Amino acid sequence: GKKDAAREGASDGLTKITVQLDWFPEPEHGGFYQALARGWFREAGLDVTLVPGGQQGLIVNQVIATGRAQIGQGESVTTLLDTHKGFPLLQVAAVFQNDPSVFLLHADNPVRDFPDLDGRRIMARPGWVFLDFLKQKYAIDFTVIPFNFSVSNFIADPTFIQQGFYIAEPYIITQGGAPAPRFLKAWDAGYDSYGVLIANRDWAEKNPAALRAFLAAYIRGWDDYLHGDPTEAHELMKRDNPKNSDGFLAFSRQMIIDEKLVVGRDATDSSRIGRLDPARFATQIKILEDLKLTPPGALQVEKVMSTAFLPE
Amino acid sequence: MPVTSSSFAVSPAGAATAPAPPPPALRLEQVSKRFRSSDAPGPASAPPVLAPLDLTISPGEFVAVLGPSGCGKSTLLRLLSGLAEPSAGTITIDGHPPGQGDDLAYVFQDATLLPWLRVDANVETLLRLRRVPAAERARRREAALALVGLADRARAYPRQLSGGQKMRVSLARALATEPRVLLLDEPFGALDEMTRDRLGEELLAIHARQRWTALFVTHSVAEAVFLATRILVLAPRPGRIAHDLRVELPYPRTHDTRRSADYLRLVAEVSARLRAVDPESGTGVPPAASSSAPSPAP
Amino acid sequence: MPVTSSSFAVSPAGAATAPAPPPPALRLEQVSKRFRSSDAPGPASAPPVLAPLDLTISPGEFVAVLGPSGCGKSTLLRLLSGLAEPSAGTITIDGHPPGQGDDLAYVFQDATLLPWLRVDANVETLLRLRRVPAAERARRREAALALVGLADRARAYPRQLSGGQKMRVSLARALATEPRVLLLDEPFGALDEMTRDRLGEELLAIHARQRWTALFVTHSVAEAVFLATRILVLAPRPGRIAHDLRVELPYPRTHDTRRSADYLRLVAEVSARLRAVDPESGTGVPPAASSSAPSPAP
Amino acid sequence: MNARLLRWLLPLALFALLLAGWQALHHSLAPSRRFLLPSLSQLAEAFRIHGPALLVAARHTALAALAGFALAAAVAALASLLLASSNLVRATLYPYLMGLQMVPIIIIAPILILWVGPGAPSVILVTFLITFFPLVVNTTQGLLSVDRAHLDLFRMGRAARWQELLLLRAPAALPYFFTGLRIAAILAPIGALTADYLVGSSSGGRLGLGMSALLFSARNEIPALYATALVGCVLGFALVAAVSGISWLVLHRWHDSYPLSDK
Amino acid sequence: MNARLLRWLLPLALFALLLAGWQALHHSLAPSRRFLLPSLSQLAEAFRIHGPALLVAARHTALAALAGFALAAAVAALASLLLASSNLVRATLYPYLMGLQMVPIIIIAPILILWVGPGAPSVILVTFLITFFPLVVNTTQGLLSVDRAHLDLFRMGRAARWQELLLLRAPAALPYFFTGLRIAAILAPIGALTADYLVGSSSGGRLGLGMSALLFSARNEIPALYATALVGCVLGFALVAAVSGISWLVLHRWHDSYPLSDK
Ligand SMILES: Nc1ncnc2c1ncn2[C@@H]1O[C@H](COP(=O)(O)OP(=O)(O)OP(=O)(O)O)[C@@H](O)[C@H]1O
Ligand SMILES: Nc1ncnc2c1ncn2[C@@H]1O[C@H](COP(=O)(O)OP(=O)(O)OP(=O)(O)O)[C@@H](O)[C@H]1O
Ligand SMILES: [Mg+2]
Ligand SMILES: [Mg+2]
Repeated sequence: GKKDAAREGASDGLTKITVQLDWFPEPEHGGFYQALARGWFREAGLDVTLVPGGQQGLIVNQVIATGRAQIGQGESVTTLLDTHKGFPLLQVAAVFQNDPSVFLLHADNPVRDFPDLDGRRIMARPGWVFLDFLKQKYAIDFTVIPFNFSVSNFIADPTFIQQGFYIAEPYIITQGGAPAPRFLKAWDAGYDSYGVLIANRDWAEKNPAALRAFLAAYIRGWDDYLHGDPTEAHELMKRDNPKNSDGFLAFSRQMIIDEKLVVGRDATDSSRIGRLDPARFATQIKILEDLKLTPPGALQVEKVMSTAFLPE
Repeated sequence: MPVTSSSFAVSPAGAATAPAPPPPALRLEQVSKRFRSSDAPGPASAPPVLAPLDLTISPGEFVAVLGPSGCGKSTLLRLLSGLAEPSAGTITIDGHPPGQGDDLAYVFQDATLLPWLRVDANVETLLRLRRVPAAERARRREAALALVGLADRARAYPRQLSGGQKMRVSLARALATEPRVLLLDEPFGALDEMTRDRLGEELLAIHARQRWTALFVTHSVAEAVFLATRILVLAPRPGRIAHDLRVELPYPRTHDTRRSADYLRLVAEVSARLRAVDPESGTGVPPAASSSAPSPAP
Repeated sequence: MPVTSSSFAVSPAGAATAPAPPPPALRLEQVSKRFRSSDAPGPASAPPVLAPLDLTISPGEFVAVLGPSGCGKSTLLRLLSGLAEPSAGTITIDGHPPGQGDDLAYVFQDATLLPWLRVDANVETLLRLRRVPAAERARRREAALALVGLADRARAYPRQLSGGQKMRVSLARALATEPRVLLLDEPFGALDEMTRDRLGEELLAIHARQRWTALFVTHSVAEAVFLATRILVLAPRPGRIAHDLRVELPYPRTHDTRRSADYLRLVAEVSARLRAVDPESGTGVPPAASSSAPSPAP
Repeated sequence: MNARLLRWLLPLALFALLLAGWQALHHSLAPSRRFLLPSLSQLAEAFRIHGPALLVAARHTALAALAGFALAAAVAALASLLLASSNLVRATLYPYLMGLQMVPIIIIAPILILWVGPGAPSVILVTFLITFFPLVVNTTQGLLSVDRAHLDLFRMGRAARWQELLLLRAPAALPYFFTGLRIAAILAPIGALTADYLVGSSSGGRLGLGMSALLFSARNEIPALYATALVGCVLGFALVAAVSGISWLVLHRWHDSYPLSDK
Repeated sequence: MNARLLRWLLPLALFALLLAGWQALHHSLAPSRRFLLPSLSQLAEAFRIHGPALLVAARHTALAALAGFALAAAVAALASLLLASSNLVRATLYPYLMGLQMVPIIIIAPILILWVGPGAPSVILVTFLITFFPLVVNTTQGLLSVDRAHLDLFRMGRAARWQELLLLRAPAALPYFFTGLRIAAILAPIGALTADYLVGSSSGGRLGLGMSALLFSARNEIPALYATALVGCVLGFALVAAVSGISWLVLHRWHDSYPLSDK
């Protein structure tokens, strides 16, 4: 309505920021959309464009590194690897205190725990560090087939195991007529990865105020999305992704709330939204070093992430 | 109009000649042909190429066909072979409609050799189609190649042959099938006179043995008279039989026949008739007009 | 061996005829040709097609070439046109090597019309290549089509033409270029006698005006004698000039020339010589052997 | 039965048979797998629900397909002429053209996005890359397969190289060119769909067919996914029909693949 | 300069020029974008490090490519003969063959994985699907483009339909078939790579080129990604060279695209 018109109207004097999402708009992007819907970016002097993912979602870090976007959403361990490759990336805020990528299994699948995966076939994104981590940690091996963004095989095949976002896929699976799946959650294996916001390091260094303002509005947006009325944000998500149904949006948001992904699984209030813990980054760097994916000492916590842009 | 029954040499051709003639080898009744004009998509608007014509040819007849260029000789042969269908009228060959159950070979005006086959395989093509056994095929191939004088080119590809050699291969291909009806469209057109004469004599010898019915298009009146038992002279626009003449020269016809007075007289007479069928044929403009044709280069 | 200088008609051909002759239009010196055998990949192992031959033709000469099928006539023309290169020897045309700076037209043994062009456009093809302006092109096209009697088929596609019509289009295409050297490979081979004679006379008329140098391959001795100022009789295996004869019949040659005693005598004599060049040519086997050739169908 | 009638009946009969087979296959599947092969009524339902959105998506993709196809046809024609113009040029350039075809689109998709940006330009480029090669190979082969006798005619006429190329080789290669065009016409819409899947942009909610497919697939809306693929097929058939029509116009008068009616 | 020499020098010169241009382009990029176009030394390094693994991957993909290619060639030859055998058959079946080509591989990947299983079988099938169509279109066109005069010869000889097909149309279509084969040869390795990317399997840790590419892409090892694509190209070139050689053997004696040496 009126707010919409205001947002579309003048952009003069506002700092333009392009955000690359990691997938088509969904509740995992609730913080952005709530802030956008409420006009909080604008209030902060920012003109924010959200670019939906799709295939580009796979290359968020490249998009940021080449300056097509200033900020993007991604996963922290992968981003560490990319930083090691020389990309000017800086992890500046948490989206999810735990990356919600899990393995989906049918309820009656005999695989109960990670060691049981030995010799199985898993559909997952080749290159996902977690796969290497599992093989090393449990001394197991399994076959990987490429992830194709679909749960059709899972629904059709009771033995199927695949990667998925457990805040989204279960809904699609049950809608498809299959019983609700079980999860093997990455963090239960000790793979302590964040869902993060990544900024172009050069841009962040030149625009600390804009970034700070952005993060403040974003965190406020998340808080409001989780605890307030998500209707307007959902309307925007539906506009940018017509396949979003009300049922799906409600389910996914509820999962995020119930699993305390944004606020933190052991948190009692919203104060940790967006917070990053350097110690956890040290653990993640150790994982990469143990897997010999980065040489020891090549990555330093203070160079790959910063809490300096988060609100006090 | 269609047939100028003409008393010539000994007798005019026609059904009246022999008592109770054998069933005809070829029979055309009121056959006409017009091509659809390629520009007008509608029904045929071009003038007819062949006027309704009637023709009966008895088994074993050797019929020469003479006529100016473009008068419809090849079209007539195509109709008989079943490759084209008449616009009207009916054709029977050996009692069958063309293309069904008849045993016929057709030497086209062009050699139409298959470029991917060597000469020997080209000669065998039609035999293969008839599933003649390999040994018999080889025998006939050798004989036919020897006949046309190309035994030494058997392993060449068509594109390595001279124009006359190609036509001879084409002739060999047809003769090797030993058909009951043989259609020949200027088979000797690209050959020197000596080869022509030799092949003509060979052809008569084979005809004497095999007694196929032949329709032989040629532009050489001498050849027509020498080879044929009967000569059709076609007139153009539309194609029609202007003269239907019987040649009653004695057999066997040999080199000496060509020197006989009868032969020479016949040649002269057929020539005269041929020249008379279409005074404006051949070139479309009278000499006076055409002398202003291509002018000296500027 | 290559040239049998022969006294014939009035004088034998050769350099001695005229005092200080004009620079030759065509000159071959020790030219020979052999084709690489397609089976043996190595150097040429096939026998030569043309033996080393020498030949000088003055501007404006009308030279007829006679010889048995496969003796190398077309090969000779291809060499002169620059489409093939001699294996040895040198060729000059109008003082240039073949294919460079010469103004030449070649009527191939096959019509080789472009199937996607209508008759009129086919006739213009060579003119287009020479960038003749459109108006002039149209004029020459009309004249040439009229000359060969195909003005009414100008809008047809080649596949709608009869064999003789195609050859006439091909001839028209070459004549329209009004060249200085004209190579003709049996241009009248597919035509009836009357059209042939008419076109021959036309050709002479144009020659009288345009005075190109012509090399005219034909299988008709009568045509050669009627048209040519000089006749080359080729002998085969390898191709060589067996006779080089000058025809001294008076000009203009008309229909009456064909009845003159001189003409008839010359035709008979050239025929005899032609038949003598290669007694075993034409058919490869003697009649006795070939009579056991294609045998009756089983 | 009349041959004319048969020519209409047989394809229709086969079509009906296939539909029946499809339906039977659907029902023969275990219920948990039936969704993989939606029934015809589910398909119809998908068209009913998503029809308007698919139409919009189809328009996007069709435009990109047409643009890529036209670009490929034009560039391929020029490139083939260049390649056929001399053995030297061909030996020098052909490998790179092949190399262009051998670029795995899937691998360069991210690079394209980064250089060209997601959306129409990238989609057109990928469609171009997919359709270009069959065109070049066919057309070049056509330009080189010219009748030897015709070549002799032009050599005798002292044709300049460009005249030989434009007045002889080019028309002679038309049947080959149209064969290439027919392949390209089929590849173009499906190529554009794939391209849209890989490098499309969904900004503003304006999806092409590929992005729609990706979303339907991710949301397991299998009937809608099939519907999307079918729409792509329809675009392909339409383009092929157009190419066949033009081919007929250009060739039927003289080329042997369109027989002279002689009967 | 000698033409023979030039024929070798020019392609080499162009190659050198392209490499230099590549290198220059690399350095002209903003440092943050250089990764998009790795320098030659980075490429060499990638080959050094990943060479052995790439060789193993290439073997996998090459085998799948060859299998898919051979299958496509065989099926296409038969299908084309069938299509050319009658207008009725063609009118009835051709649309489905086109439809087959228009199946977006990306969309049917899940179904392939379920029904055919991931890994080699699916990869071969996808390669088949990708290479099949240019072969069918070309070969069918060749079978239909037979010289009218030759057809008359066979009709005159009362050839059975199968004789016309096998003894006349089939040899006459060889040049078209080889054109199709050349296209298919180029598409096959890259198709196999793409297929491996979509429906491959890392069974036993033995990755094909596509899965390798996925891995490198996910790990952002761009030089290794380029190296993978290059290996795919090399496979393509090898297959094309093989096809060209066979084409020469079969056609050079009689087809006008291989001129008779007359000079
Ligand atoms: N490309 C070639 N390779 C091998 N042999 C060839 C080739 N071209 C022609 N010949 C052979 O060379 C000889 C001469 O051929 P040419 O075409 O010159 O004969 P011609 O005198 O024109 O005969 P015709 O009167 O039959 O046209 C023939 O025996 C022919 O088979
Ligand atoms: N398909 C066609 N469409 C239109 N006209 C045709 C077609 N085929 C032949 N014609 C015309 O029909 C006439 C007769 O052709 P035909 O080939 O029978 O002549 P012909 O007597 O064999 O001549 P030639 O001695 O020159 O071979 C010619 O005028 C020709 O142009
Ligand atoms: Mg004819
Ligand atoms: Mg010749």
